[in-house]
Amino acid sequence: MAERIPFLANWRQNIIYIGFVVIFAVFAVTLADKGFLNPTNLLNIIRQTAMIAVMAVAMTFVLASGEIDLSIGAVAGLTTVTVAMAIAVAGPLAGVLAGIATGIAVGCFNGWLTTRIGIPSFLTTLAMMGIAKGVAMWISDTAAVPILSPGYSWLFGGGSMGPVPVLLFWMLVAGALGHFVLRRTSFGRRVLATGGGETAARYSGIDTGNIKFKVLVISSTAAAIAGMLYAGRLQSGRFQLGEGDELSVIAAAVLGGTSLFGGKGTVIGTIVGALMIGLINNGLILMGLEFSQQLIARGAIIILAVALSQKRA
Amino acid sequence: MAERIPFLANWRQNIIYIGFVVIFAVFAVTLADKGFLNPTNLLNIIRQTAMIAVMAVAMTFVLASGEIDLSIGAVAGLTTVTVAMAIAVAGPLAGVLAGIATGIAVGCFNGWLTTRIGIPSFLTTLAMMGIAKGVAMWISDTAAVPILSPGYSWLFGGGSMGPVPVLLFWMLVAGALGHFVLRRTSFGRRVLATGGGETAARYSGIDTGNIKFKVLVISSTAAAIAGMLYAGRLQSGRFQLGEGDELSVIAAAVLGGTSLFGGKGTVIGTIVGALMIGLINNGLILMGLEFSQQLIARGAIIILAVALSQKRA
Amino acid sequence: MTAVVMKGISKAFGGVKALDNVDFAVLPGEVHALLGGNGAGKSTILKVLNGVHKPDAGTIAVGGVPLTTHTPEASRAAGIAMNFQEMSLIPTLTVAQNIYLTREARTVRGLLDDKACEANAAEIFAMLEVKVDPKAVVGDLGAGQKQLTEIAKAISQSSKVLILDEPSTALAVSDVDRLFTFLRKLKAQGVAVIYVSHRMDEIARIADRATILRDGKHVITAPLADLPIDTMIEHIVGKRSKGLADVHRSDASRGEVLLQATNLSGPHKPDNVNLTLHRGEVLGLAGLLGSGRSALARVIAGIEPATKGEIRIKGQRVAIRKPADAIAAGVALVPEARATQGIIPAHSVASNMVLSVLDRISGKGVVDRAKVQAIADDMIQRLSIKTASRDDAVSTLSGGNQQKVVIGKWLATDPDILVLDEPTAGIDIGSKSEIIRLVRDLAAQGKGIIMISSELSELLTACDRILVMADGKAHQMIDRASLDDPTEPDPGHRLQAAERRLQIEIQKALAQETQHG
Amino acid sequence: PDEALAKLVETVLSKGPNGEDPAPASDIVLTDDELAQIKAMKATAAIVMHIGGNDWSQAQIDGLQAQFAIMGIEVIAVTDAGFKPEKQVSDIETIMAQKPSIIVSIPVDPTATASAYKAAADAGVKIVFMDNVAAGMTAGKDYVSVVSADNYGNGVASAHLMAKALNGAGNIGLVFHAADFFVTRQRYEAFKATIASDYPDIKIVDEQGIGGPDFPGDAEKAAGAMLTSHPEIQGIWAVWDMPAEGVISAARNAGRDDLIITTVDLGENVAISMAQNGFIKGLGAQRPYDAGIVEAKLAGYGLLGKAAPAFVALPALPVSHDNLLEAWTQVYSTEATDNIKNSMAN
Ligand SMILES: Nc1ncnc2c1ncn2[C@@H]1O[C@H](COP(=O)(O)OP(=O)(O)OP(=O)(O)O)[C@@H](O)[C@H]1O
Ligand SMILES: Nc1ncnc2c1ncn2[C@@H]1O[C@H](COP(=O)(O)OP(=O)(O)OP(=O)(O)O)[C@@H](O)[C@H]1O
Ligand SMILES: [Mg+2]
Ligand SMILES: [Mg+2]
Repeated sequence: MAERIPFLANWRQNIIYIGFVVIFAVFAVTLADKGFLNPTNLLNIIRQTAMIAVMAVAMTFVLASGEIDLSIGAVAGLTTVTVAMAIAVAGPLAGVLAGIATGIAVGCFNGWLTTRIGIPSFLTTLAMMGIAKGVAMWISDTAAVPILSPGYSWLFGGGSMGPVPVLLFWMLVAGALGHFVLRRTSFGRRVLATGGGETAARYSGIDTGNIKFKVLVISSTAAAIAGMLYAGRLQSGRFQLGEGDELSVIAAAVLGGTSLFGGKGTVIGTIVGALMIGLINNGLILMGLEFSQQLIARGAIIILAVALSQKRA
Repeated sequence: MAERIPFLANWRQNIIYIGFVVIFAVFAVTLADKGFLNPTNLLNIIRQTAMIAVMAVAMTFVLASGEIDLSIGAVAGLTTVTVAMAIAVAGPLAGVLAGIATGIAVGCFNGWLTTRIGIPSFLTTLAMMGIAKGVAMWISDTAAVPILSPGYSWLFGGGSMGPVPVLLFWMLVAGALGHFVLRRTSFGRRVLATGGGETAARYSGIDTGNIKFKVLVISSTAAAIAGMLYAGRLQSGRFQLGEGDELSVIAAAVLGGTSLFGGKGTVIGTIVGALMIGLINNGLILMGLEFSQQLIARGAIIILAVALSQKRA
Repeated sequence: MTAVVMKGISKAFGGVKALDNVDFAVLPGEVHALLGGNGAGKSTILKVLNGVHKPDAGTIAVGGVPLTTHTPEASRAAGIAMNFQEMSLIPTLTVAQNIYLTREARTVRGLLDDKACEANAAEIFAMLEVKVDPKAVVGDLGAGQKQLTEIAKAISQSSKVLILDEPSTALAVSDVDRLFTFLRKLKAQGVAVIYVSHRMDEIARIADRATILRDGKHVITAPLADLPIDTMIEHIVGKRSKGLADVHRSDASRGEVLLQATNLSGPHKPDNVNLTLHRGEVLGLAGLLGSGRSALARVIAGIEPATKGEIRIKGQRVAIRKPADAIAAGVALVPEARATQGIIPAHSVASNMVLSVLDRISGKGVVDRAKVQAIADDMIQRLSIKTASRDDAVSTLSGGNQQKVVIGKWLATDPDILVLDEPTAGIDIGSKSEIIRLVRDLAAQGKGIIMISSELSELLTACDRILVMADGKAHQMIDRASLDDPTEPDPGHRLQAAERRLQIEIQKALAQETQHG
Repeated sequence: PDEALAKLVETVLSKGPNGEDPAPASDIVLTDDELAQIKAMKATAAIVMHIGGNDWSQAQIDGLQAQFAIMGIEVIAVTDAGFKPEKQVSDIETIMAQKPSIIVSIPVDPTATASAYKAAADAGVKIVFMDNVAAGMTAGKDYVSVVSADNYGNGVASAHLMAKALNGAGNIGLVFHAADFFVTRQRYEAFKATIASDYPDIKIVDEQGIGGPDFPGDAEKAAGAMLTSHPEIQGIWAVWDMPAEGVISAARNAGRDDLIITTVDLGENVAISMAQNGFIKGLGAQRPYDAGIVEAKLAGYGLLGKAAPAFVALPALPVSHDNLLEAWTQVYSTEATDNIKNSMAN
């Protein structure tokens, strides 16, 4: 009983989960004959959500610390290209290293500009979005770079163990790790404190600049991993991959209850938010709606789901 | 003397203006032989910036009040379609009314969801972005709707008085009005107070919900006006017009010194920010850079310009 | 061996010289009072000691070891713990998480252990005999509970030097007593305590020595025995005064009923409160933390609209659903939490000052800048606010001066009914008398004033009647005069006696409440 | 140029993905018998587009739906990848949950999307491609056929039309698509190659890529800059009609009423400009509606197991003021809109 009170007391916060279940149930009933409940289809939703989810976990940290990262989509795209080119030249291992290095390098640059030079992260990462995309286009000459390593493709997004796609594991690992770090480590607590009240956090002895730097590096690295997954899944690198993902990623986090103003965030909520977006996309396509109708329905469903989770005046 | 101290004391804030002048000077020298200083070219910059500037003036209010509006690009697109369709059916005046009505209707919906239902404006306007785009695609059947009223096209974006494009007037009017309202009216002060400290503003008797509502309506209406200008300039309505403008618009405001966290904003800075983006775009194209190189250079220039305007630790 | 030696400390913010070559030394096992008027530089020197600010000049040694890096971490490593005047809590975290921020309890695997932190926090609160829920989110707490959390955060660190910068502005006397008991224990263990307060009675009770600053300069350091209270005030204010006892109370002439509340209840508190406020009188609300005084004020001011009961103003029934309604009806509230409810820190003094009177100073929606300047300058002068210019951000003012801005903002509305919730929190002894005098003057001009204060001497000085509250309910309306012993000739002693009597009434009310509850 | 243009209408210049010669659309026919057989199958089809929201996509979809209706095939989904390869892969995966018999699709990126198409083919779905084929797939085995709108030919057409309007000599600029996308790249290459080989007196003095998503806006900026730095430019080629609208706006701003613009794709706005004898002097039109019909028929071939040519192409259609109205009917199978007709009249 005592254990249940928090859930009941916060039921309006938790309704994002209820909202997810309701949408799922509605689709399950109305789209039963279109194969919605088909395991392959459900796994498809996972596949299509995994990259967004991985980036959104990191975004939860960024937003919780009071910053934002708009460059992730472009960084994912750039990473697909660097990975594909490195694999072509020096094999899969080099590809993985190149991918991670891309993420860390961009993250350090973002972090340095934001915390040392003092450019608001919105501008830093917006500028970086253009730079990363430009570099990706330039080095690949805007063409797709094929990846011919089956091992790489299997591990990064393409493979499955029996019916279960490898992407599910990536998503689960990112979610579990993120949740654990945010809730149970002192780093996570410092991230929340930095975003909740930067001055107070500094007074309490937290090096808030350092925290923000790290968070931006984490975000870029997660974007690079998402890029590696894109590359593995599509067996190629191309600058457009991941383009525009930043909005879906931020939306997933905000849907899950993370505040854009910092200090609040939950990784589980974020994952559910990402899955909700994937679920809606999937269901609307199965419904056979036109693209324009899909756009309208998606907006309406998001508003409805969130409206239910808000306190009335 | 006493008058000059504020400028000197805030010189780092004012360096966005200096940055603008420096970039302009660099282009003027290096691109002299490519016609950069050619009056037509300078007026082209104005033409290409006007819509962004109009929306960015309103965005300054939105950000200053602590909210955000991501739907403006899509609303501009939707407006081009409603205007074009109304003109086709009932003439230019009906078109103008339809355009304004579109903006006000969307704004009221955004405002209602944000202030009464309590959905964060990020989500409200993100959802609205999809809905507006979907509606625009749907009613136009994704096709362009031609506008064959020369009068409308002249007034809204296409015309010029002698060499001076009508768009310049639109931009100047929006800027002057915005500056005046934000700095000199009680409404402007209430907007800043709402974003600067919502609780304190509420305790002071400011109906912060009402302020945010109004600000979101203003923003959508400005987006509708920008849409009308797009429609007039391209003599047609098309759902893609304005797509993605929200990022440029927010960037213009942030470049000009408006804070994403509310409570701070200057319309003049915003206009200069918008012009700076237009200036950079124009100069880079004249330079004959490839598209990918333009992206990189644009990012780098923005970072440089802002870095110079920041206090070092 | 000295615990802290600061030599030749200077610190300037832009053109403002907050500290000018100040020496400051504290011994182990003493409670050292740091005194001075608003903006004297107390918080600044303590922030320098704590590593938040870097001194422009001067040296610091803690326990004989020079402190060369100026960061909060370095200071903490040297054994310094500090309670900040501007609440340094993170509103989105819980009480326990705030108390142990960066020092969280760990499980055997090295993970955060919130349960253990909560248990430890509960222990600290139990020791202070106060009720604060360690699991509550700080943003939801009232000012008093926040202050207790802040104190708990400072004392939970076993430190050699404990700095308390105005820890008691929102605390009741009984809470302060228990804090003092604890401080004496620490003192016995050899901890050096630096204590800042504008409440002179507290200083007299706890401090061993005192250092007084004025305008950023060191004035005197002496044992308390050598500093009688009027000398102390003279050093602080720069002129002779007896403090509150100096304020002359003439009898109020009560006029018509301005405000009448019938069976008024709010969302949490108050609970079925009845009261009447007349023109020309000051009505005090007395009670302990959580007694519902602030809640009652919020209901009257429309922040939390009443759930039951009615409010009549000048006999007219009014529906106060939002703050604007209250302002329109002539009610103004000076709120208790200045940082969040009172000011917009990043905005200028002038902008803050006119926030509630925008309509009055604008014609057709355009703000008259001359009027803005006139109001700001008038208030700066009237309340002697120490600021370089009216265009400076409020966040750059000292705590007490920020509070004066809040008061100024509400004076500018020129209300009929003024509700003051801890109006003098953080205001120095000189200005405090001024403000009480101002309150009396306003009443004499025919306004009705409700005043909440945890400092009983202040209530007794300002008020004509005092309503004692406990747990949201109104208990007893006491006539101020009935608390006075007419046979006592010395005004200082008379005030002290009245304070004790009021204290007893408050305790009685609480006892009754716990019996019922 | 006139002869060259006349010849274009007959011949297809594009080659198949493996260099196959194109089969004409008229070769693709279904007998009544076959039609009945297909109807009996109660087959389903999905249309997987690269990007929606233009006349070309809409006409393709209209053609497909019209023909599928005749064949008694239900269209269960139409998706729009918004030019994003990963979205297209997701779309294909999602659609596969409904087990369609047929997918008609244009790949955003032949490399990146290949595995998704292969998975669909392996699941037994009959695939008909538009314009381009996913990498590593074999006609007849992995997919039925590919129907091309002869983008190369349209590029050639727009080059000849440009030359005609310039009387064979002058300076021009190009606004191209700055991405490695098969369709737009073909046009660009064709245009350049034709100018280089056939018209030595026409010089390309400037070219500028655009990236979108605001293609009209980007094109306007690019063209505006071109006209500034190269005032001697007499003509500008735009890679499709949407950028061409931006170029029109730039020409208007620069007061260059004499500017010649040619492009590819017959959208309504450019048609109006052509009708008014405005900036657009000609364009190469694809026949998306017809292509849709052929694709649907080829899907029928797939269902029946009937041998289909690996590569079917519809010839380019050069359009100018003179043949605008007939061309519109050929392209869209409807009469030109009133807007166009009224503009013609004036
Ligand atoms: N961050 C800052 N920027 C500019 N000026 C500042 C800043 N902090 C403090 N000051 C100035 O330094 C002076 C001393 O302030 P301080 O806060 O130390 O006063 P104090 O003695 O603690 O006063 P109070 O009793 O009101 O809390 C004041 O004039 C104040 O305006
Ligand atoms: N939104 C809320 N939800 C739950 N509890 C609340 C809420 N707002 C206030 N409270 C509780 O009500 C009390 C308000 O405290 P506060 O000190 O502000 O007012 P008070 O009860 O009037 O006490 P005081 O007499 O000391 O002013 C606190 O105990 C707080 O926890
Ligand atoms: Mg202080
Ligand atoms: Mg209180």
